[in-house]
Amino acid sequence: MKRNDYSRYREIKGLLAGVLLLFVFMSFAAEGFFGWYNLHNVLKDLLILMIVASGMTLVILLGKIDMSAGSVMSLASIVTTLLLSYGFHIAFALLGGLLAGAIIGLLNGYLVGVLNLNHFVATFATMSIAKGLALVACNGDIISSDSDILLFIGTGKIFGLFFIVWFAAILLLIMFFVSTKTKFGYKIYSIGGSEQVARLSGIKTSNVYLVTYVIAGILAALGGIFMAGKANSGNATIGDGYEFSVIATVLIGGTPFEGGKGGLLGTLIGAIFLVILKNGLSMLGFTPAWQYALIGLAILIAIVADVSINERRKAEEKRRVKL
Amino acid sequence: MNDTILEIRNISKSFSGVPVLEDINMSIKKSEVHVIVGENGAGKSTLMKIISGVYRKDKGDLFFEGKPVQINSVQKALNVGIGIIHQEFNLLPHRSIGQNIFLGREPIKSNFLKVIDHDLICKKSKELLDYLGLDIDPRTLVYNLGIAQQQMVEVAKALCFKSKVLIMDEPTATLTRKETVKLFEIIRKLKSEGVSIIYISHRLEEIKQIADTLTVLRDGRIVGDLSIENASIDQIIRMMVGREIKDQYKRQYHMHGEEVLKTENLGAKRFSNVNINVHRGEIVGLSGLVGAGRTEIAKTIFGEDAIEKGSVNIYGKKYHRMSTQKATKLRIGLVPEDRKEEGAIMEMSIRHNIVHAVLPRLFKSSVISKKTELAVATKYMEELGIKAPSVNKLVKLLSGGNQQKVVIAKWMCADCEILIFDEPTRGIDVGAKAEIYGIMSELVERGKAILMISSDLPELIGMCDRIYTIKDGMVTAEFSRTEATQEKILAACV
Amino acid sequence: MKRIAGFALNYYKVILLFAILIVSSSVTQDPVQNIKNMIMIQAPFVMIYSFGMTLAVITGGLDLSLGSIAAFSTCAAAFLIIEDQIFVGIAVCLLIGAGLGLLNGLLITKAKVNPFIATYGMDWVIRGAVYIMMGGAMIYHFSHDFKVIADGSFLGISNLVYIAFAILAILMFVFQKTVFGRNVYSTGANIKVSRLTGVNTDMVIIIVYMISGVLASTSGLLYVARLDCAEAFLGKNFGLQALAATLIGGTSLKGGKGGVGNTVIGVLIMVFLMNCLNVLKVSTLWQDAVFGLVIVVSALLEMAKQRYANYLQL
Amino acid sequence: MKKTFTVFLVVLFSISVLGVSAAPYPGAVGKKATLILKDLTNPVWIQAAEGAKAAAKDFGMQIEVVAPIVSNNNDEQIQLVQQAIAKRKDILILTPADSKGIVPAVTELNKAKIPVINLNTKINNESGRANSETFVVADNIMCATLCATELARLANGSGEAIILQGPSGGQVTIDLTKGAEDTFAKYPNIKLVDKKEAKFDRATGYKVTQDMLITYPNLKIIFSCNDEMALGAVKAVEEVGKLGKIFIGGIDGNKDAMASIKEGKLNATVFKNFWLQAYTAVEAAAKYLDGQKLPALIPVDLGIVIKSNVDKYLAM
Repeated sequence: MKRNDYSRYREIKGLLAGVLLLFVFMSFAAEGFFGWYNLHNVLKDLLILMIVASGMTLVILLGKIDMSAGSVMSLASIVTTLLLSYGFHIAFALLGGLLAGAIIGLLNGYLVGVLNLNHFVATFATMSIAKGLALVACNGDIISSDSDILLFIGTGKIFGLFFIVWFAAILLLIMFFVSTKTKFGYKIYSIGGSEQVARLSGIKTSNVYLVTYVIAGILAALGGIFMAGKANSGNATIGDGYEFSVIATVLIGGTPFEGGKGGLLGTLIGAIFLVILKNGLSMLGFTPAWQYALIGLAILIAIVADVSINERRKAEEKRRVKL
Repeated sequence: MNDTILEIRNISKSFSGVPVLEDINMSIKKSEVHVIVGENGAGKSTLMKIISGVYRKDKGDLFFEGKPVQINSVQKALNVGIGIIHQEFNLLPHRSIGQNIFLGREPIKSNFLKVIDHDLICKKSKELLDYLGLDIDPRTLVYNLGIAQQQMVEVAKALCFKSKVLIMDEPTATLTRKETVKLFEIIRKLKSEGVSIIYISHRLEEIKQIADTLTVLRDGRIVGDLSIENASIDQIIRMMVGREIKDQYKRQYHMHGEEVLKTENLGAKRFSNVNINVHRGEIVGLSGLVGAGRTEIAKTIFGEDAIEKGSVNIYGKKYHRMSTQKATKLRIGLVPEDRKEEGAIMEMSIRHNIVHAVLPRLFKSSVISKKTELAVATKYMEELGIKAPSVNKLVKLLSGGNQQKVVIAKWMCADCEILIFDEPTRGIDVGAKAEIYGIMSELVERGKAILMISSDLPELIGMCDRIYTIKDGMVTAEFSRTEATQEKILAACV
Repeated sequence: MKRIAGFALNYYKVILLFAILIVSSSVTQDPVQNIKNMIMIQAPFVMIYSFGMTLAVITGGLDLSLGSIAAFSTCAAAFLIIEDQIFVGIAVCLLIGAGLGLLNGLLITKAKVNPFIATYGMDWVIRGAVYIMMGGAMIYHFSHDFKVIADGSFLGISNLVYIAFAILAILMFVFQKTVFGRNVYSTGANIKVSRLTGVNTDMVIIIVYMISGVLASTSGLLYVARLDCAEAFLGKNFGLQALAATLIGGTSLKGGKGGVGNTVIGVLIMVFLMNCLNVLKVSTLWQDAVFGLVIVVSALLEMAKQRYANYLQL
Repeated sequence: MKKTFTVFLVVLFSISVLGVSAAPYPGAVGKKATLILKDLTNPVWIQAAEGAKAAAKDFGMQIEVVAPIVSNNNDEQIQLVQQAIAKRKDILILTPADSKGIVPAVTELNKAKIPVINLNTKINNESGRANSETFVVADNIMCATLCATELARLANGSGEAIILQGPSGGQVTIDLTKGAEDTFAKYPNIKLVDKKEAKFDRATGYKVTQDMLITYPNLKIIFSCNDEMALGAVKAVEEVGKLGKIFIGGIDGNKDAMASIKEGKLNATVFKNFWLQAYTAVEAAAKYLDGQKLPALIPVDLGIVIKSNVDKYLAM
């Protein structure tokens, strides 16, 4: 048990150091960065990113990808606010939003897991489909909501902490638990390690794909609902390009495209890295043009450093194997 | 008392209209080791996959302990009591030993959330590993294990099912002799505990040691059941191939020519101070346990791994740095261990693979002439007797032996002077093996130099002029053809 | 019946293309001009940068930085072209394209970064750089000599068509008929085998990304010449469009298969389809959804075709 | 050593005091403001940033101009608002990318007692939770009305019209479309036949216009939601030789568009004078900080640019 945890810690050690360094740097360099108000808000944005990224992590652990995450966010925000504007109860509206995510997830899972379509192609297509459905549903307009509950979901506080913080903390704990301690989580790691091996061990792979994509869809929808809550309105463009940030987060967190190793802990640190970087650069007063260049550069440096550290460790480990 | 545990009746199976198994009848008795032999493509693995629920049969019935059973999934087979160790490794490198052993049927603590009982996994895995005489922490990642240890994990995985019938598909292919002996001990132990074992192997010399009964498959049919006492190896081979193979290793030894390959104090990641040399017209063997550094030496000479110390001398010229491009330019060829991943491009045609290495030399202007290409590919396909309807067939559709011949054809086509063969006959049937030995002999007669790595000692002794033994990344001894015996080589390897 | 199904599967893209064309032609009053627009002007642009994506996909990667490469190289070159140094400008543009492609290639081969993340990161860096460089300015009103590259026509056919087809011919030749092209395919199919056969796979990949960069800047340059304006946000949707065209064309993301020829059909399907939706007066809001459906359907048909081919072979 | 430094400080201080006395709004001097824009990569918004900086210099204020990385992204704008609160700015000038979605962020500003100057796009205050001190108007609906009216006049109040839109679902697109639709509705003989997304960029505007010219051979009016798409449309129309028969209008008033008007290709654009908008907004902020009362609306001159007056605008 201990040994496993230790090795997991080793894998993210470098990144963790980087995150701490970044945090300390920003605290001193960026005016207003180190303060409860800002950090609390950063935490909120971090957790929204993390909710979507935790679904993506599971998918990438399977060795697949979900390009539709951003569009699903937009779709969920539109469906929820649209249902509200039709006078549905908030519970139904939220359920509707989540359902929309689940349906796109199911479609992804079906195309990838059952029909065996290439996962990139399939989810690339559903990305367009979900975005299109969102646009058609809202007729290209922004849907405002006058629901205080939706607003509370996005901005409300309980005991001085945002609702999102409580919610995401519980959700992420569950996700962490499910992915590392339960049979389902083991199945994901197994299939990511080798689909054939998993199948020969009696795991029904298509079911796991279906369920994982549905979970990813629901989590993306949740992210979209929180975004809608923050703005108290639905917008078909809120998730545009978000999937790229999410995928970058997962990769920076040390879960490789091949799947089978890594996990949520790494993703969390990857998310902290990205969010602090974005917030810090913006607080430092860099213009968007410079932020573009610096964020891209930071992603590349993080990944290159990670690759080279891993390569070196791999070589070391090989040398340690008893001959 | 009826002591038949598994009975197979009239099983047939065909893939896309091509029959692979026809009317197989077989019965496995309680606590016996039932060996199945046959050439590659004879249908052994297919039969095993049907029994273990990977494939579905077209026709026929299975009886387990006298009762008819329907096995239509892996899970079902496991529940019935049939376990299998597949030919290819079925382990997840980034998971621990325990997680691998219990893969797909982890014990759970609570039913609702299906929480895995990690401590139980550890405890039970430890017991299994102890039973197998392995002193490793079950929390170790498989990634960190050697090949032999991985094989043992496979065995442990099959054991923990409490299977009544255990299928082993070529379990010793990657094991060294010492480990094989250990495996046999375990098999005997299992047998004494009432487990039946279906054992598939290419290594005929092993069979005598453990088999109780023997079934020979050829072209999807059973050609004979033998009891092991009155079967000779020659007889078995005859039944497998359908013809007599006399003297597999036909070498003629000539005086050899100049020295073309020499390493001077060569050192890299997993070996150091290696000094070996190869002359024209000579086959030099490298023997050693799996993981001793043999493959790494070959890959370093070929430029795939970096040279850390010393040098490689080719045709008398010293090289401190090597790359695969440089090596191919110097007419060195490597027939790697892993045919599917490193030898040939499975998704491309025979033609593309054969001309792959010679392209830049064949088409100096860099423009490919299809006519020339076809002619060259066809020539080598015929010369090596690659059995395929056309040169445009994809390599993945060929049998293992023919795939290996495509890899060799690639280097012959590139007119290599120095060839490195890494386990050239692994997983290849007897007939094709003999053909590959023939090709190698012919190559050295034409004045090429061959460095050969093999775990199959009779093969090494039969083919080589000289043999180096490697242990822990060091050369421990050198034997000439006349000195080499299995005992001496083993002693130097272990 | 089976034969018809087989034929339909083999040529479904062409059939689809004609079906779209017939539908769109039947509703417009000027089908000839419509087809002329699509083939002579709209398709060539998309084709050129989609070729770049296709080549990257053949090596088993992809290039998400196409759009920003196009923007950066053309904006840099525009400073020269506006001063009437047309040839120097064009040369600089293509060189920058090649240079940025080289960076992509180095990241992928030497730093061993996954192509997705390497080109995605580069996309951010380059886009940022071009925003900084332009600082909100645009460069417009180029000389006639420059604009004629994309505006002019010869024998009634737009120069764009000649350029696109010249590029197509060169790429087809290089990738089908030369040793380099063969090595690209074999590297994409199995990089390890290729390296162990003496192919300098790193070099192959680097060169492919350089070609991809050059193609991106070429299409950027043509856009600038046609629309008479160089600006920092050129090509924001190049990457996704090119990827879609490549996938619809049937080049597999696994690498080693497909080719620029397939992408021509992919681009035509995409352009024709969008045009068809426009002339059918379908609301723009539906375009994304229809687009996604077409990708799914073409991928499914591609799979059916593969299975059918396997069935025939066995 | 220490002494010289003190002297230096004193001198410095007196200079700054002198500077202050020259300032028109003494209460605003040294105050910290943030201007949140929709975008800082597009030329027009960069003009706005310059206008704001010029005003800040004139009034002795410190200003920080920020914008989302992904242009027009509401969520990032909310984050920028929160950052401004974290930095304890004295006043915030806000150009919302999403008039409804920004409401919760403005509520937060109200709670933090940071005054808000609303610029360019009106914050939707139907709920009464998003109060701003004033609205510096250069409203998009007004722009669209101006431009569409001019196009209708050129077309003699009849004919088929289309609208080229920015990315679907964006606030700017929604407002401009609304303005144009309402205007055209006033002319019974003008028929709005289609609305098409052309992503705010020239290449797409060009391509979409080509398709539209085929689909609607009798097209008379093209209203474009920005100049870039309008210039793409000009190119497409020019190629089929219909310049002068089809009337094209854009919004923004960038230099290239004005040049095109001067050449007689583009028919109209609305000069939004982003520089002045931002300058006015910062001035309003200065006045507010100086304790002056602000009117609810501060209009900024929007100019319709047509061939007859283009020289005047080009000279600016």
